[in-house]
Amino acid sequence: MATQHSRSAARLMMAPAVVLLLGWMLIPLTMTLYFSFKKYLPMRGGDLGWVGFDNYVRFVTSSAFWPSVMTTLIIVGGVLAITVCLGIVLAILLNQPMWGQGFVRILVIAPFFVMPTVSALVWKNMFMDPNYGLFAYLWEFFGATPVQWMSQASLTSITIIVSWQWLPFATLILLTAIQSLDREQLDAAEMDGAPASKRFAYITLPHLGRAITVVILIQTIFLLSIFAEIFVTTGGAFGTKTLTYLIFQRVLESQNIGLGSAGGVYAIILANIVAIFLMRIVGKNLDA
Amino acid sequence: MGQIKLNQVSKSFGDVQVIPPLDLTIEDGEFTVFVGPSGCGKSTLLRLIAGLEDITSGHIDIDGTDATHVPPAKRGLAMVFQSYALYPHMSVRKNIAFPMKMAGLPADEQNRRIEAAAKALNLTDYLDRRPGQLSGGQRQRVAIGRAIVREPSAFLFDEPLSNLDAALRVGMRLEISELHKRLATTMIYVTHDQVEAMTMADKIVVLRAGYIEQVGTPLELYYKPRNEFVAGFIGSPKMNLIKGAEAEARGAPTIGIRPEHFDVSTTEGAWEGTIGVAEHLGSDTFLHIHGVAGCDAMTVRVDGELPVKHGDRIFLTPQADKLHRFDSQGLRVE
Amino acid sequence: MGQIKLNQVSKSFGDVQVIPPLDLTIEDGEFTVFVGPSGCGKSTLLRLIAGLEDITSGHIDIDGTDATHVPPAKRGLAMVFQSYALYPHMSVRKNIAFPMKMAGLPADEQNRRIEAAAKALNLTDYLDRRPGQLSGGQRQRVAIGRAIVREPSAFLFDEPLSNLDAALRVGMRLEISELHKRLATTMIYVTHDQVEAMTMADKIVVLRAGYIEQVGTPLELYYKPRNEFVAGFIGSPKMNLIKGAEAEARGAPTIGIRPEHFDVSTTEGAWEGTIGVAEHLGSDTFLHIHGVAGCDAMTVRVDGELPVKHGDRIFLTPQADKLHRFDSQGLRVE
Amino acid sequence: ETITIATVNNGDMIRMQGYTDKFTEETGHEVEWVTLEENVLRQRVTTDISTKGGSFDIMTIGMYETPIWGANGWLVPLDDLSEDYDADDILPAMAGGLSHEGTLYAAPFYGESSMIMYRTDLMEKAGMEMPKDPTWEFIREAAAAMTDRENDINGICLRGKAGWGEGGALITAMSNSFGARWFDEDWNAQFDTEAWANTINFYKDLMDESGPAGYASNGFNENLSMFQQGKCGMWIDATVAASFVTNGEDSTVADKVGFALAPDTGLGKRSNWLWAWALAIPAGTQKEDAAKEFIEWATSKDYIELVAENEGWANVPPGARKSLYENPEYQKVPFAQMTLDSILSADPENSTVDPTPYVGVQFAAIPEFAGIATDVSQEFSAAYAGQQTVEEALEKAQALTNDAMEAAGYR
Amino acid sequence: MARAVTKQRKIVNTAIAWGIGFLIFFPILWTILTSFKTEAQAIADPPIFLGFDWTLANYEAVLERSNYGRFLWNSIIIAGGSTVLGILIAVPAAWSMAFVPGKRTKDILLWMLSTKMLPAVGVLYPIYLLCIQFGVLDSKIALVIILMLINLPIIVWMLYTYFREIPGEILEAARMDGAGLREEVLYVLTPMAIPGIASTLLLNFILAWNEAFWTLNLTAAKAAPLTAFIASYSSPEGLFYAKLSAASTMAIAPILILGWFSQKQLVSGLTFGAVK
Ligand SMILES: Nc1ncnc2c1ncn2[C@@H]1O[C@H](COP(=O)(O)OP(=O)(O)OP(=O)(O)O)[C@@H](O)[C@H]1O
Ligand SMILES: Nc1ncnc2c1ncn2[C@@H]1O[C@H](COP(=O)(O)OP(=O)(O)OP(=O)(O)O)[C@@H](O)[C@H]1O
Ligand SMILES: [Mg+2]
Ligand SMILES: [Mg+2]
Repeated sequence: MATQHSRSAARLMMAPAVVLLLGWMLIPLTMTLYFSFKKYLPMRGGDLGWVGFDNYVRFVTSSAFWPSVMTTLIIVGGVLAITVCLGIVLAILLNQPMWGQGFVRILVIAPFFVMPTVSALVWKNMFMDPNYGLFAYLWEFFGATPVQWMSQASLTSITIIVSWQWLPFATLILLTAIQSLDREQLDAAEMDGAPASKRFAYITLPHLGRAITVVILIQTIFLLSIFAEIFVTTGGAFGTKTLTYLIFQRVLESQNIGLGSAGGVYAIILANIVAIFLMRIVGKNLDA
Repeated sequence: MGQIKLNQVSKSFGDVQVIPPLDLTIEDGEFTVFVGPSGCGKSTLLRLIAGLEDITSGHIDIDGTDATHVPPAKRGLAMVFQSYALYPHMSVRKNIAFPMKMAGLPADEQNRRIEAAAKALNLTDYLDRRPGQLSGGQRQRVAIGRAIVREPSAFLFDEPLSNLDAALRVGMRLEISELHKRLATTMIYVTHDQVEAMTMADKIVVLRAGYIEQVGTPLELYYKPRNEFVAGFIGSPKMNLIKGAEAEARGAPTIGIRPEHFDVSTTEGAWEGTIGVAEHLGSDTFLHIHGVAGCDAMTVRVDGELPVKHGDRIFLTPQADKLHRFDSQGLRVE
Repeated sequence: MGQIKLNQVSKSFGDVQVIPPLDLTIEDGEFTVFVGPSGCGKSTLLRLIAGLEDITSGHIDIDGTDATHVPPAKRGLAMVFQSYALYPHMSVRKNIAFPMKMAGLPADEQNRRIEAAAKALNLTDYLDRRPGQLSGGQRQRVAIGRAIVREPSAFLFDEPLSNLDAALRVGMRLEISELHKRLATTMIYVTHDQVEAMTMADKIVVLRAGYIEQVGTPLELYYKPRNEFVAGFIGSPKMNLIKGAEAEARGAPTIGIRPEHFDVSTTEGAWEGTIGVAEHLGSDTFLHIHGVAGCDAMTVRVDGELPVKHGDRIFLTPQADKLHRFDSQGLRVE
Repeated sequence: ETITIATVNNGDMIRMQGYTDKFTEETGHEVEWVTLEENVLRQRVTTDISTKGGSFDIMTIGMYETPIWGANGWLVPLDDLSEDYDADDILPAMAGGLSHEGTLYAAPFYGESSMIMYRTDLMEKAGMEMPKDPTWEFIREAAAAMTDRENDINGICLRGKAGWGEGGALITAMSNSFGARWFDEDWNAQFDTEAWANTINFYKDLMDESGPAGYASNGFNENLSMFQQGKCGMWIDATVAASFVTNGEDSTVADKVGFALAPDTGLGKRSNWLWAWALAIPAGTQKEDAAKEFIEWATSKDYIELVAENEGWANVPPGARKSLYENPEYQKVPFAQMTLDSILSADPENSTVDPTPYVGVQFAAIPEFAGIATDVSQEFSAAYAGQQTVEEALEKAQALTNDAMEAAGYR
Repeated sequence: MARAVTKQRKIVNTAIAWGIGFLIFFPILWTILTSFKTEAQAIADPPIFLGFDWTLANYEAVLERSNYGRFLWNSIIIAGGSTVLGILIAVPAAWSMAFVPGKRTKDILLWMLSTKMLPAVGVLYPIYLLCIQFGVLDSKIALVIILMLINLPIIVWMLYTYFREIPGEILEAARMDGAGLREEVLYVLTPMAIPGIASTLLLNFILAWNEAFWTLNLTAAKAAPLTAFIASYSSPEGLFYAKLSAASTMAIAPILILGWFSQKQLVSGLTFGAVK
């Protein structure tokens, strides 16, 4: 499959995608880099000259920086943990013989179609509101004091909301993976004397390894940049300020483009550290 | 120890009865082969014995005790699957150790058995590889190794060689035969390849659509097939079946004659035909002959080289004592 | 028309030379089989001829004109792939029509050829099915049909039968042979199954690691293998190779004797051994014999049934005129 | 011509959209509405105007943005409005807050201050009487007295939600009455002062005693709903809320609401803010004339009458025009006078006890304020929710404010 | 399917699965239910599940207030356009990667994916300026292009994983049969990859439909899709749960219905090469 002819054709056919993405990456990135070395305050006249690394220093030394990195990692990690674990459980459940499997799948897949803004609004107002939310009624019904989700369990709340949105994705990929497990392997393990729990631990789970890495990779890419959920629910208060959100505040609320751009560069670096780390794993998995 | 007895065992999937009630006894130490066309229920029968499927009615005795409701792992049987069903993420060593680990055997005993199995199966150098890094034949041996270490009272094989290429298949066939000779354990072996059945079996069970057509030693089936189905199924190339006048002349509505039971001449004989394709293997010559009355395409096998070619005329004389006669129901007539 | 000539053709993948420079001429109308163990470069060679890979050096002439840089579609060759490579989303008719559509043939001509090919290949009833709804053998026939309608100057087959089961393989082998007889078009056929090579070829090219070991007719290779490799590769079961005193006594460091060239006796003979596994096929008996000096495992084939079994002592006498002699480099000595 | 208007999604604006056809009928100009939630709107219009994006012909902005943008020359001056329009009729407090150096840059659609809304029945039950101008001490006592946890009644509901326009506005206005200020004359942050500590501590104590659960994330909307459902004894918030709580359709307590001026501590400043949602025209728009026509129409006396005619006087956009409060019909509205009094008592130029370098009551009209105040109010909210102590919150607020001011080059 | 599953077991499975499915779906169901309540019933204590006065008033209010049809149409154009454009660009690229892999292929693929990590807020300003420069602010074309670029890596990756499952021999067969590159892609590859392409289309349509940052920030009146529609309901004066629910329902209904109808394709294709 590799004649000279087809190789040059391949290069040609790849060109549009590569050039476009290169442009999409380089042009804004260059502009962001450019701004990041400037004192750029649109509210006060715009470009106020070069400032070297001032913005970078200011951004990391700000008291909000490290907490925001932590918050980002906690949310990403939390959502990944929840979606992968529950995803596995759900995938196994859905793989059991039952009536109306298709219908259940329709129910389970639904959150994936909901706009992040809408789901954040719905959860925040109709479920997690300490006065009118359904959870408050539920807690009161059982005689407990309603949890003030958005203020006292803010990170948990956001993690729950985001997990709800991404659970279908994880479940579906894991379900497809489970269904691809060679039936004979399970039979063999059963013959070998492994009870159901051990069949899961020794056969099913390792089989899912690849799917789990892919779920983690794709979700991480999306989770690193969650924004709407925070914007709508807490507006960054109560320790829910992620790096993305911090940049948003610098750029749009403080109108400090230089500082925000420096933050953007940090975010890109963080994202790429995570990405390289993940892609190592997936990259390896891709050929395997 | 490893006598297996099926009493009126039947199996239905939903409304479809795949195995009608059936009796079968497999003696201890016997090498039994289930053979039959695809979809006839061989695998199902094997899985019923293994306990991987529930039987719909009847009961299964293993070594004289009722095992119908015993879970697979407790039946003392080991199974080798068509796809090998190796655990892809475990090394060969771990694969082989798995059943022992599940049984909670002490580590040194595990190692002892692994080493022994690896030695017997020529796997010692590959113990630390993953199945993905092995060739087909090696994988097959790992699967057998995994079965051996459990020291089961019987082995079940489901078409274990069908994923291997011709040369390897011959080699592995021998290895399994030798294993049987050495272990003298009951083995049940499923295949649809009649050569495997003939060469390996002590006893062949020919199945068709869930029914047992004939049970017997390979040579019994070769010499005395109970019906046309068995006659056609056992022996390669297939037995030639001749109907019509030539058959009537020999005392039956249908007569059968195996390709190797002809006297061939370029000058004279009972029947005359034209050579379609002549296959010269050196050791044998296979002739595919058209134009013989009562049989569209007659296959003839001649030992050694016969210098004939496409389009030549040829004369055949069936060896009278090797003729098989079948009645109009296809049943053997003596 | 369909003479193909390779002049000093070589192929490297990166730094690895898979095919060292090689000359080969395939005559018009010839049925040439490339045979050799897995990975020896058979497919690569075929793909070089097809134009699916660029050759690293040398040039290829087709019908006397240099085709080295001609794209695959323009070489006038048709190829049948191991996986059939049918277009799953097209009906059989569309599959067969595809090359003609690409060539821009008028619709009625297309239909004429499709009907003809379908009739020749027994596909008429399946023209509107999708490949997914066909059996393996039928798919194979569609692939051949797709090749035929192009009326190519040569057909290339890459292990076309390896995905079929034993019985079907025999049938399709015959069909392809008959096709060749009928069309008399050049065919190049890749296989690693020596039976296919022997039965189908006009000329066999035996490859090892990209080198041509021997070119000749099947019987030439059977009777006069040029070296031990060819001797071992051609013929089934494999030729027995004997080294040591017994060989020296017969005038060479190594002697070869095919399984079918023994006189076997239970009482007396040149060599004595113990039967390991005895395979009783009815038509033949294969004996795997241990303990013969100079050869660990000797395979012997006896016509018909020989009532011996595992553990019996047996005596063998090689037929002197059927002996092959090899020097210490493994080359044939006359 | 078709003009594009970015606007906030509150009730009065939505109502105005309903009358768009009337405008089109009168002038022949079509109107495209971009209605956004307040935070999104602010982000959207700010980006657009600072990059000269030109997506909008009219923007709905507040008292905070107008002077800053006007100073930058980003807005079209509204100094040539027609005679009929009667620009002098605009309440001086409003006109002042929407001008830069005496030039009006945005026309107020409605204006508001804040005041106390309280439940007369609960006040009576508690045996107390609300003065016209209570002190915070009184409020605290009254709140404690009205609180009835059994029946889900909280003595007082106040904003605690993070965001400079939410809880930030309340606490800043409140701090004014406690003698606090954001910056001293040299732009040094003042969160290390006792006045701020008093403010926050008082707020937190008050709310912990008598406020609703989860007040740290309550904003205007949440409090409004609770008050309407009778869950609040008192509520200090925007004067426009008065029309909602007295509207029998949505409010269960419509006939039991009294009003009073926002409290003080006797230092001379009350804790009421001043705000207006106003319409402004970004400089550079191609449709300046049509835009002006619209603004004149929407903020005119006629529009007020149009609404009054169709929806009743209680629902007209309040707080923008003097003439409205002189209208005898409007004077019948129960909260009219109190609203006017509240507006009149707020002075953006001079909002704090100690002098400041900035203008604005509940904000400082400098570009950096929004960003800083959002961060600061988040720290406060975290303290309300008990995630950190008041001292910690103030310390952080102090640090981050000075930090940002330094970054912006004030210090 | 190992042993025949007992009826009880199946009943238990079904009950648990339906229960969990219901729980997961509940927030959406609750939103839909609430959209038919009056505002007072929406926040009633205790909550009312079904026994309320069903009303369409909220929908009427929402429809009266904003031009839903236009938002919907914009959403369809933007999501559809960006997806289709993305596929058109991605198919050739994925073809190259899957069938003419080079040493760099994997790196290029992962690099493409890494462009997705660019934090949108960090580059809002540059992009906004660019849009002004090209005069495409508040135009569908800008969003089509930007969303296409955002999703392109995912599209390429998905297609790549499907294409890799297509045996190269079939394309070679086409080549032998005289098909040029164009015919090969058009007549053989694309039809064979239809399920994969459909699934890619769907997934990216959903992602584009739900994208809320760029669609909100780069539009005003003309090009605003449903994400902007919902942004005008998120917190008006007062807690209008019922109206919010109605608006939410209207914003998600089209994609939800589309998703349900096509979930088979979506699910069967959603593997990202995670399953072999
Ligand atoms: N789980 C199942 N549900 C329904 N029908 C089944 C099931 N398993 C097998 N069958 C049917 O039972 C019959 C026998 O199947 P079985 O697998 O035993 O055949 P086989 O003889 O092993 O064939 P092969 O040689 O192809 O492996 C077939 O008709 C098959 O379709
Ligand atoms: N695209 C490729 N890149 C690198 N090496 C290759 C490539 N294709 C084939 N090879 C190598 O070239 C050698 C010959 O391969 P080829 O496929 O021709 O063998 P073959 O004789 O057809 O084997 P088989 O019988 O298994 O099909 C092998 O060692 C193989 O690994
Ligand atoms: Mg089977
Ligand atoms: Mg090959």
